[in-house]
Amino acid sequence: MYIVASLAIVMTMCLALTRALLGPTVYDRVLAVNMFGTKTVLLLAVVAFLNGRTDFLDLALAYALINFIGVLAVLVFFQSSRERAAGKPGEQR
Amino acid sequence: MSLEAHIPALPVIVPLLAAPIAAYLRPRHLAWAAATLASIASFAIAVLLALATRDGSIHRYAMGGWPAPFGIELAIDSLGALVLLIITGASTLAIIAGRETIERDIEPHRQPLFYAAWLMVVAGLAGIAITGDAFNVFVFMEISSLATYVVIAAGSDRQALTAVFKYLIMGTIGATFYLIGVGFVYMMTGTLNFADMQARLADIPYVAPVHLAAAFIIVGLALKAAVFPLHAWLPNAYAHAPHAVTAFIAACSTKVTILVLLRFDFVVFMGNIAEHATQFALFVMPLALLGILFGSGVAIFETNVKRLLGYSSIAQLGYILLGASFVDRAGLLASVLHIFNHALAKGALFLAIVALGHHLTRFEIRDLHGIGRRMPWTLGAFSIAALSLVGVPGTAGFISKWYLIVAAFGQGSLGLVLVGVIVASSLMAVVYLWRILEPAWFAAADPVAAGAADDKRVGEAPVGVLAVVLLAAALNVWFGLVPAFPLELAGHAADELLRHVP
Amino acid sequence: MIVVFSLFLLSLLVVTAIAIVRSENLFSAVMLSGIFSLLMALNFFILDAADVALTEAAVGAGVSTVLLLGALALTPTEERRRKRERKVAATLVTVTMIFLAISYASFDQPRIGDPDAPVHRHVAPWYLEQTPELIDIPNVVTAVLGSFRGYDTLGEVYVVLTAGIGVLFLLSAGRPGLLPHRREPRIESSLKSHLIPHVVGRVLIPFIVLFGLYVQFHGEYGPGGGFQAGAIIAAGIILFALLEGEGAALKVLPPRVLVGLAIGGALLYLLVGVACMLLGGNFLDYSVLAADPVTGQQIGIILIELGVGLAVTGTLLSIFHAFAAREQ
Amino acid sequence: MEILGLYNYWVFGALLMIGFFALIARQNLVKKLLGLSIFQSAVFLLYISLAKVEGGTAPIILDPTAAEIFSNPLPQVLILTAIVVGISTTALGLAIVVRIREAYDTIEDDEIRRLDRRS
Amino acid sequence: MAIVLDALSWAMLVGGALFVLIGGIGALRMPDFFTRMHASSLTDSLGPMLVLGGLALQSGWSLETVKVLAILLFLLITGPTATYALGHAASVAGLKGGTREYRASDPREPRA
Repeated sequence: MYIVASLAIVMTMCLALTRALLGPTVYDRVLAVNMFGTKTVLLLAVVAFLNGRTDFLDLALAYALINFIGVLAVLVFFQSSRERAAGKPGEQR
Repeated sequence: MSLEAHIPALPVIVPLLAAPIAAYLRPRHLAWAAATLASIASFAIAVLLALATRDGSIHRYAMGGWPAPFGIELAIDSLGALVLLIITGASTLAIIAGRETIERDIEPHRQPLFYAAWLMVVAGLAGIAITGDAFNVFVFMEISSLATYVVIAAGSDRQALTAVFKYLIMGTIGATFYLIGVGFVYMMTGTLNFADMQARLADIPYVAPVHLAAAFIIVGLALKAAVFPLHAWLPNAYAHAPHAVTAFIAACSTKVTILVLLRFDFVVFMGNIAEHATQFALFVMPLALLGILFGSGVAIFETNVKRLLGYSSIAQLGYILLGASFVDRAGLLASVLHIFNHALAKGALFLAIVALGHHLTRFEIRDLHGIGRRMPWTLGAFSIAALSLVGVPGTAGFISKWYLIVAAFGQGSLGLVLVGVIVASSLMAVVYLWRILEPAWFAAADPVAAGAADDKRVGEAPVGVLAVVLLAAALNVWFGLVPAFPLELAGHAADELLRHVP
Repeated sequence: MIVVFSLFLLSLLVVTAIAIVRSENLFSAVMLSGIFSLLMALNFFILDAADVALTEAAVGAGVSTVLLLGALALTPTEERRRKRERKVAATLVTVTMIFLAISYASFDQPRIGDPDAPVHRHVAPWYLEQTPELIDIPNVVTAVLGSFRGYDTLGEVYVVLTAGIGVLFLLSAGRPGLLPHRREPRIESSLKSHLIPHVVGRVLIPFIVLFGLYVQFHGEYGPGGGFQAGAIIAAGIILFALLEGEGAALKVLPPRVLVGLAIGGALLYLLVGVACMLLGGNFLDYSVLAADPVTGQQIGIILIELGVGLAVTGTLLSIFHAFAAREQ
Repeated sequence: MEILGLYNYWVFGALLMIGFFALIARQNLVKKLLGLSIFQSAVFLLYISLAKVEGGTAPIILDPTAAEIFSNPLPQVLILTAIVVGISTTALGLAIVVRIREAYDTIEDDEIRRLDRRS
Repeated sequence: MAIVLDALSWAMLVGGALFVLIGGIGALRMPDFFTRMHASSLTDSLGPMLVLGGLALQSGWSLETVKVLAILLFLLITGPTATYALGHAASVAGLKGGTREYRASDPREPRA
């Protein structure tokens, strides 16, 4: 039963990875990273139950947290570098 | 609680304790004082250790109280003690001599961090010299490398940054190759302790991974020690680093990696891989010879004095490896002795450059024209160190060249060729050093080229710096006339390394 | 069944690595390296290395992506396209030769997972048997990290400290102070307008830091420890800096406190070792710290893990602020 | 099933060489640092594949009496150290790249060499 | 009673896996950025809800359930926020979504 779920999740990660490789715009890649992170969390939880070692669930929580911070950081830095590159008068430092 | 029992651990603990404190001290003179005190203290400990290992005994110290293969064990033999002496000695002399030039080059609020990084280099190199655990060597190699990148990047001109980046890339590749080699040996033996590894490596059925491990380790350490074909990072790193940093690093950083290479090859691999001795000789000897000729050859045509001495370091490293590639007691004795004597000669040369640095900004040969008249003592020390580098009788360099030639004769018909190369490269050394000294002493001083503001300001270097430079030159002469102490240590080191070779 | 996963995930690793090397835009390369770290962490988890998976995720995916982005904000983000790549052919030849050498040697190496490989015969069984008796904590990795090979971890903390000192030293050139206080933070302007992430972020930060402390003190019983906790707490405060701008984050943890944290953590570790020497044991021999050696070991491990956590938090935050402060 | 037992070593070799290629052939300094981190990640994979024991779990002994197979804790400790060494080197490399960008206004290796040769 | 729980959790797990897979396929097949994001972000909340719910049922009343539900709560908070921030950033950056693009060129190939 866990096998089915983990197989599906691994397949989705593969799809997310292809989106990350193909993604024309940077935002597609950020989307792929976000998807990849969530699926890693799910795969970790399912594999933890599969192996019966359920005390590794806090690993999954750490992944979810790191993924959220990573995505926000990418957006913030990409935004500020676009502003700097575009030289918008509004946010000019 | 007898401190005496914990002596083996102290050479690493003292700089590790002083580095964070130096980083946090806001007044920079206090940071310098802390760094100098820590350096002097670790030099004193190194002297004690050298005296303790004079009789060839090995001092073991189990870290954390756990026995050898399970915990990490420090094993200080005479080779480690000798190298430790060089590290702490060079650091003490360089930091005392280099204070004014560092004060001039680096902004005040950054100097405490600089001295902290300096102490990290001392701690890292000392950690490598005394540890008996293969992975521990990697950790301390990383501490010393990262700190070396930081102190070299403190150089004033922008080329220091590119030199440091190239050094970072090649140094990390070397350290990772070393880590892969240790990983393969660990895969086959299950242990990380040198002595334990040597014992267990004999009875393994498979040979291919051990050969691969030996290849990775030798290439990785050759990359970090700037052995001939992989030396690209060294000249620029020495040329663009601050003078005091070059004085410290030129004396000891590559030699510590040579120590690890010798220890790994002779202790772990030599006894266990079939005819590894001939492999080591066939692989290392040609590289050493090429390195000697290449280093001396390029040095002749180099114009920047510091880069010239960098290429001469590559040549001298060739001597050290040449001695080791004989794989007999005489060869190893000469090789370990040259580690000591070259550190003295090259250290004294760069310390003299630190003193010259007080009045010169650029170090092309043109800039040194007629400096002898204005700074006679400094250039005198420079000349004595140059003689020692060439190997003129009565100086330290001569002793190790002499033992190298004796060992070379021991190689039979090949010996003649080797002696020919050694003599030829010594002559080349005379040429490239004379290119510096002759105009420095005799040419007319043209202040415009020398970049010196005007004649009256250019006087002798400050007394403190001058004392250190003269002391370094005197050491060269002293160990030239009374070489008993390093000879004894080198003898025991050679015996210890050859103990496992069949 | 799990073996099929490991084969599949390993091949994904190689695909991602090739994608990173080939991608022209450095931003996408950084994001792909984020995915690469997550994949690495997953592979470690499947190869039964829970602690390492957590470290690779917290340090690799979290902090290194933020550092890379911080540096990218100051450098051009597009790799210059060249007509003819130099030295590609020569490199490819040497690369394939070394790869063939490694693969050739691998046929003599013990198979992955076979229990009587020399690696599992010599030192490892001793650790697995002795930890319950000598140190009596469930997580053997933390026991080996903290006590049996505590000297390595001390060296490790000093590597982190050296990196922190190095980055501060390099990036404070030509600036008034180590981490000059910013007049008007650059990042604040871009996320202030995002109300929802701003509010959600502010709600989550206390829980992230709390989770970091949980990982710090949970190191003996489950996967966790100083490095992971330091990285998670640093990631939480970096999130605060992203939302509120570094000015506010620097007001919360001023530069002297950050440098003090990094140095205090490293010194705490070293002084625990020195205390063991003064109390009669060898350097870093915690059994002398208390009457009963086992509790001594546990006290020692908790203290040094705390030192590691402080050092890693302080260093990672000072590195982040050094990059951000270099912006002017 | 030969391939199952050795696949990790081949992936290690592949990642090592991809990183090494990026280090040598790519000119962009940030790309070289990314190649360096791939190069180091390959070594982590080698060590952790050594630690795996068939049917074993992570070495967290909840009750010492139960006869369970555990994977080898030693390589995992070594890799915990090596990961943090990797990120320290990357952080320092990035700081140097930022300083080079300000000094040379480019982070392409060949352009920097041309500027150096000219000055 | 146990069989009902097992069957229910099995159904939720498979359902969750299905939705996750649909999200993945959607992210790959959708023509432009905003539709891709639509597909993947929806399943980013529904998928974990079902999968983690199924796991929670499996472990009954114990610490694991608390942990699983904590992860679920965290995912449900951060997932949509990250998607919102991404969508907002993309639209601010001028990434055009919507149908206008497909009228002229080949419907499957967006002009952007």
